[in-house]
Amino acid sequence: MIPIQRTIKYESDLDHAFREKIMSVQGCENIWSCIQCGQCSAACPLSIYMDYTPRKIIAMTREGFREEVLSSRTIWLCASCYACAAYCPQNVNITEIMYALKRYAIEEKKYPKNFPIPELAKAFFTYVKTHGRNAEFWVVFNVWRRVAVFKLLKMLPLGWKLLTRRRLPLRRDRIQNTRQLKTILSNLNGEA
Amino acid sequence: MKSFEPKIIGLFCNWCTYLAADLAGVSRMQYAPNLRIVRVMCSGRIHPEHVLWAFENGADGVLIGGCHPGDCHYIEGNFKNLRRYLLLKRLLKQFGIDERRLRLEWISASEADKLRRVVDEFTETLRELGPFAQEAPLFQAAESPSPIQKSTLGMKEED
Amino acid sequence: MAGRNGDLPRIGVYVCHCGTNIGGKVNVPEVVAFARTLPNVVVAREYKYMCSDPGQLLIKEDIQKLNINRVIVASCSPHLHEHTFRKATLEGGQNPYLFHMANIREHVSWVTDDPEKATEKAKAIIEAAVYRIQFHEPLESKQVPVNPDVLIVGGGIAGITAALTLANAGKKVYLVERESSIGGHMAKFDKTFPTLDCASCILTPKMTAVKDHPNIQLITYAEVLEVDGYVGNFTVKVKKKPRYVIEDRCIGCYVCVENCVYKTPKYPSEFDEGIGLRKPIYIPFPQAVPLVAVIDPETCIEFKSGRCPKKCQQACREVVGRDAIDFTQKEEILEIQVGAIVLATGFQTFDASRIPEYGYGRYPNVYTSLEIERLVNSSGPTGGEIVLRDGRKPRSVGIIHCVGSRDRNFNPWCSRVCCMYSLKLAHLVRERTGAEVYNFYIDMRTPGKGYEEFYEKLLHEGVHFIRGKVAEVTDWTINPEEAGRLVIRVEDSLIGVVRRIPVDMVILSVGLEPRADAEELRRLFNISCSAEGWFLERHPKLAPVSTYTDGVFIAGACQGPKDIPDTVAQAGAAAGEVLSLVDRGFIELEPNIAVIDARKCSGCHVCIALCPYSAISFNETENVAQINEALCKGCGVCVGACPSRAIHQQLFKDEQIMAEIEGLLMVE
Amino acid sequence: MAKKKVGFYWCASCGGCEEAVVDLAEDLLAALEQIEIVFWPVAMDFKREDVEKMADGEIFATFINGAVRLSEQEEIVHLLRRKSQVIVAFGACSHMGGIPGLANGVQREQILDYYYHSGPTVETNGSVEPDPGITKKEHGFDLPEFYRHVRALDQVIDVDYYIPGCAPPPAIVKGALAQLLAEEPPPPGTVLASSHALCHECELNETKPAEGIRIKEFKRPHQVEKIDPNTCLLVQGLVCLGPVTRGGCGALCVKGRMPCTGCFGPLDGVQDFGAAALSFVASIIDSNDPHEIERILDEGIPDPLGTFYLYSLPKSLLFQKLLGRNGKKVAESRPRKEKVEA
Amino acid sequence: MEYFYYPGCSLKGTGASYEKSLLEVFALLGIPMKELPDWNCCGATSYMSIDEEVALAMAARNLAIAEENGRDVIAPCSACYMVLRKTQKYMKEYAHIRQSILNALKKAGLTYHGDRVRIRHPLDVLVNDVGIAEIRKRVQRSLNGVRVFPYYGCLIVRPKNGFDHATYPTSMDRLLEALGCEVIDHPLKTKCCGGSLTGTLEEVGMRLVYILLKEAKKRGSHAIATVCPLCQFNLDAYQEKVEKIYSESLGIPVMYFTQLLGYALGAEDSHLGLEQHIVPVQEVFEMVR
Repeated sequence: MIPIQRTIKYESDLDHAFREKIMSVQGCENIWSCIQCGQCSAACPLSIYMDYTPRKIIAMTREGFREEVLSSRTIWLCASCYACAAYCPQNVNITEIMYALKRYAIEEKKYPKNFPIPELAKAFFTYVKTHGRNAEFWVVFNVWRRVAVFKLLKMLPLGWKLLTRRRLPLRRDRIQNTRQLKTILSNLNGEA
Repeated sequence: MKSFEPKIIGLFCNWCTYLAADLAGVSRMQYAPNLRIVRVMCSGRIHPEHVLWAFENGADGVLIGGCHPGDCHYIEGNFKNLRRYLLLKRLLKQFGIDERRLRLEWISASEADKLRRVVDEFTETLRELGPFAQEAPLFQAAESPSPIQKSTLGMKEED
Repeated sequence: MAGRNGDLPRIGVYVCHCGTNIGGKVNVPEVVAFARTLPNVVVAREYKYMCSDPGQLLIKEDIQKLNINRVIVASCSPHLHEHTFRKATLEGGQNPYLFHMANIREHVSWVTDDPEKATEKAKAIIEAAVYRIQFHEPLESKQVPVNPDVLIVGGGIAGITAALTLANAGKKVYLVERESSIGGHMAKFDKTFPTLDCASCILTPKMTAVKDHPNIQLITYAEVLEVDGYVGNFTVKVKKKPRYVIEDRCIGCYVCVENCVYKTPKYPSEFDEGIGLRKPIYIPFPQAVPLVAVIDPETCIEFKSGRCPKKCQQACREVVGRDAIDFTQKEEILEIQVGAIVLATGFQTFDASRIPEYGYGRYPNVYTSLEIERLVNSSGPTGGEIVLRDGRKPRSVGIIHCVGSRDRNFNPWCSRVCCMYSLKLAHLVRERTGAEVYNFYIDMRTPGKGYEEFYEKLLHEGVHFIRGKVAEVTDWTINPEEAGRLVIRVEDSLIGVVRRIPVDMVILSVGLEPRADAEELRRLFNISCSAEGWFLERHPKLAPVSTYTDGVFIAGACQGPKDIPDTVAQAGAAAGEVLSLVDRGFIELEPNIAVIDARKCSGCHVCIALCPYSAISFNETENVAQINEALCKGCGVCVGACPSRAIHQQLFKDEQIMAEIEGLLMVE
Repeated sequence: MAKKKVGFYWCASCGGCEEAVVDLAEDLLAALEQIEIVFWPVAMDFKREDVEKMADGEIFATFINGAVRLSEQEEIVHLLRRKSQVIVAFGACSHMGGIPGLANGVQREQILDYYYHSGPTVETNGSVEPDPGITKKEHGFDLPEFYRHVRALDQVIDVDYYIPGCAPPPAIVKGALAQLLAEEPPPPGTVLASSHALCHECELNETKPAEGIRIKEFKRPHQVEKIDPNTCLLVQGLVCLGPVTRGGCGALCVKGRMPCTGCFGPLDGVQDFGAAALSFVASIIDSNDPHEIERILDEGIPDPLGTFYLYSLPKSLLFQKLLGRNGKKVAESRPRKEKVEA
Repeated sequence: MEYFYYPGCSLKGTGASYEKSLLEVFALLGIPMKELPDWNCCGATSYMSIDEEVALAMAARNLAIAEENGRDVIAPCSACYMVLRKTQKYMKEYAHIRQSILNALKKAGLTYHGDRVRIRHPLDVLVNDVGIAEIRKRVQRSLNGVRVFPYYGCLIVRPKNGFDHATYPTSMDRLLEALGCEVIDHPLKTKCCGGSLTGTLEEVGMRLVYILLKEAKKRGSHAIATVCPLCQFNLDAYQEKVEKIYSESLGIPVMYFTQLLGYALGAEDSHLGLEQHIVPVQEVFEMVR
């Protein structure tokens, strides 16, 4: 049997404060200017994989479809190439809006589980915060160790090639003045 | 205490900046209410005395608005104003007055947005500078005329 | 203190609510109560609409019953209603210049958030007016005669319409056109929306009428160089470029063109938007007015090398017997005197190569809409046949709307005609080729008589309408269906899916924008442009064809994007304004001129070089400077420089300005 | 007819104005037939007590030169005001503040410091500074207060007439005396000199070009190799303030081929001499390029304050609120706050 | 003009040959450049998804260090380049960010004024400061006949108003032409290479890589020129995998523009890191040797 679903949206289902929240983020101010022309979606190299096109994400954000937006795959598929922002005729910085939505999704633990993209972001974040620099090997290692260990095996041949071409240093590079970096990061407003 | 609200006298040319102010109104742009506008036909009409008079009567800043170079309704009245303005600025500096209190802007009839920006910016600058009356040490009133001397004269104080 | 006429000032202050425009923000009763406390104020009143008849009557009655001799109206900008209230003051029996206007709408209620601050500011402005008006004195305005001749700049449909209207009313009209023929953009179109009238069928008779009209002097291939003077009496210098063909002798017979050493046309034709070719000597199009050949010195061999056999000249002389070709022709400067000017300089289309993603200039089968207009035109280079550059007929055609319009990266405005002309082109393409036609639009905008009906007609013709702004036109193809064609990538935003649509021809519906030289022209005629660069009208609703420069009017798309019906209507309006100006025969000048008090003048010469109109001269016998009232335009530059305070400007005396400043600063 | 009693007094001045009285030479003797000098500290031995003993208004006219900066000067001019029917401000210093008035361009503390401590010729042990707090009764005197500002005479007391000039030339003084003693003296507030600017009487005025004056470069006298004696100095680029300065001196300086510096002050109706001077000078600069204008000013007018307010700094509009202004002119420009009956 | 070189993490790892060739090219052109002392990660794009302020603060530390020494910074990695510029812009435009970060920097003994150093991409410096004409003069070995597919990737021209057009840049085209290359015009110049998706969502990432490689092949390219370590890595390291997935042989060398430039300027192969590529690149130069 074909499952039938009601898709009507009631005002009480929506979070009209959501758009204000997003608009208050730096870079996301222009949400109101969107004329829903869809050029962002057409310019996006990844929109064809998204559950909602970027244009729809803007419309939904504006109308308070908070749950749908934060749990969508769209925001995680965004590769941050800024094509949408470059094309947008209304100077809506869609990429920054995607970033803001990603942050909220993480904050509210709405992102898809075992989805490697947010995991990569988090692994990267943790590593760099302590070392000051990224070590590509270790970050990737940490992601897949958590998401799907078997993937690591599949990566071995490429890893070996890179290693032999001196393109995959295994050392855990770090900056000298980590204390300074730590002081900076612990004194930001957002940090405790 | 009420925070300091600077008073700005705008000496605006009839054909450009005054119209920009009209346009700002028509476009419902909101800007600092500190500006008070005097209309002159051309910025070239403005005499340094008008500026000094404004300061002397309590203005904290004077904004002269004229047409862009090359756009003057009277060919080059705005340049004549520019010459006086540049020399007057030097004079104010010698008086110990912050030269930012006198500002010349070319604002065309269509540049309502520029007018708004300039007025808001200027108001902000003047807020930082504080009241004109308190600024230059040269103009600080002290004991003069001194009350002691008057009493030794045995005279009634005159107003 | 006593005014000059010896009477004590008795001031009436009238504060306007302007509906809620002022009253909604400014506490009018409080302001009125305040005004009553000001020196010499005899009466202060408020009224809903001061500019209405009952509002004006208040003033007149107070003048008569209360002996009011100074009138202040606190309402809108003097640019709007100063005239109205001066007239009321006059009708009440006082000199109209004993009036002053306090602008508490544009400068207060409309721009101030906080009602309290708005009220304070309004008080200050009224106090300033009260201080100022004590120094007002009765003045006489002067009348100067108006030259009834008219200059029209631009020979498109706007200029043509205005010229014919004025000429039919018996006015002498000079029509200056930059190109070698009048007709403008409209002459290039095949059909006009929504009626699908043939453009040349309705335009050509008008062009001919211009040529034949005894009151119109047509000056083509010419540009305005200099404009001097003022409303009623302009002196205009016009540069007539050499066309190397003597206009009076040429009969437009094409013999010279046929005999040119170039056997076939080689250079892109400007009129055909480069779709067709022309020779170095050419007539832009068969219906050109004047129908006169022109030589392009950039491409003519004679001008490039000086070694052309000059067969054109020979043919003209020997075959036609006109000897109209003159390689030595020089540019000519004409000087004309007119009383009014109409600017109808039109628009230019957006340069599509500014959007590289659309491939214009890179892919040969991407066209601008104007190119397609020539392509579909039966008198165009293909005789109206719609073919690609390689001669193939397109099987599918994409029309992209809003190219360069509604885009803050280029022009933020809606160009207003593109939806309709895109529909027209869609219709013509579909009709003539049977191709699949895709319209890519952001929003369909078809307001206008019969326009929505036209849209509906197109829906029935099986044309695709895809709502989405195209991101790119590309030759990056991914399947056999696309191979060798152009692919349009767009989100079909009504469905929410990204589509790739292969087409053979892309039409870019380029928007309208101010001409590149609009800024130059604006300066020449001393008018203003809006922030976008369109000529600025005096009032968007009430004075759409006037400018802030008296005597200079605007018509057509130089003021903003417009279709043909609106352009023609505006041209008629401009002609009407001109008639009302020149038929009155005189204009009244503001008495804000500078006056020298000979008793105080020391003859120091400082003012003389400052006057931009050479209105000041030195009287050797009296040893004083003197002002020629007729030449003085009232800028006040000399007043600001006079070291002896011997010059004052009426209506803007130092006492008045300084009292106003003082008054503005009285309210805390 | 009884001789009219006349007094002379000097405040902050150089003494040149006293000299100007003596410069009347034999005319002074003629005048003495009509007047009797009852007070003239610089020339004759009168004491303050002598004046105090007089009845109010006993003196017909007192001529006061010099600006007011010391409490002592203020005391005496108030006293003289009471004792005199007419007060005449004599010379540029009492008229407008004069050269001493330039001191208002510097803070009082700086002046004291320079004179008593840091000046290059001062040898100091660090403690010498006049202190009005010290009263040396045993010597029978006390020190006057050194006010923060220099004031023109009419910023201290009401003044009836002004005799301009630094110093007033004999002809002006003579003419002024005659006018004062005439049956119908001029209206109070009159400046007893020409009502036209200097150019009006200047012999070089006719050398100005008919098309007006345009200046590309201002020069100071020492920068000009040779001043052309037959061409208007302003036209030659010298900052001659003749156009803005009241005439009456016969263009003496210009005759000596030095530009007018404005000692006769502004014409009637001009509120601020410096502003008016600045405005006309700036207006005739022949350039529309801000950088070029700046350069012209840099090179030609390095000290606008000193140039335009050489004699009138205390009377500048900017000092008016602080120091007071000529009462007559204030009344003229301010509308009266009177209620009229509706 | 002396510059600071901000390598970013990639040029010390997968982008090693970019670093080598870049340093070589600048040395050959005599442009002094030294590594920014104790630089740290720019904050990178993934960071923005977790905590933007932290990301900006990290970038700001680099800016502050550069400013201390008053030199402009050359950031060859497009992501670093974009993030550093974004940080400058945000610090200028948003008071709350500026205050927070300045305060944090201050606590760590650093200051930042904002307008003293500029962030430059080496392509910008080479094309606009050194100039195409100058480079043309310096060419020792022309790359005549080498058909190059210029690929800019996304971030070097994003967001708008950088040194080249945001969707259809041409700087590298002009530079490569000056070296004698035959430059292929194509519409994919700024199409995303997949970025980090190649490592996370393989099927999507590989498709994006394939699109670029396929188009380069279709247009007869001998090589792809890149300006970003991530683009180079994706197109080079995953080429074999893409060939497998789409059963199509590609074999297109993917080089840094600095390698082509270095070769033309006469650098030794070993100074350009040519051997570090997975798809061999030597044959490109064999064509012109």
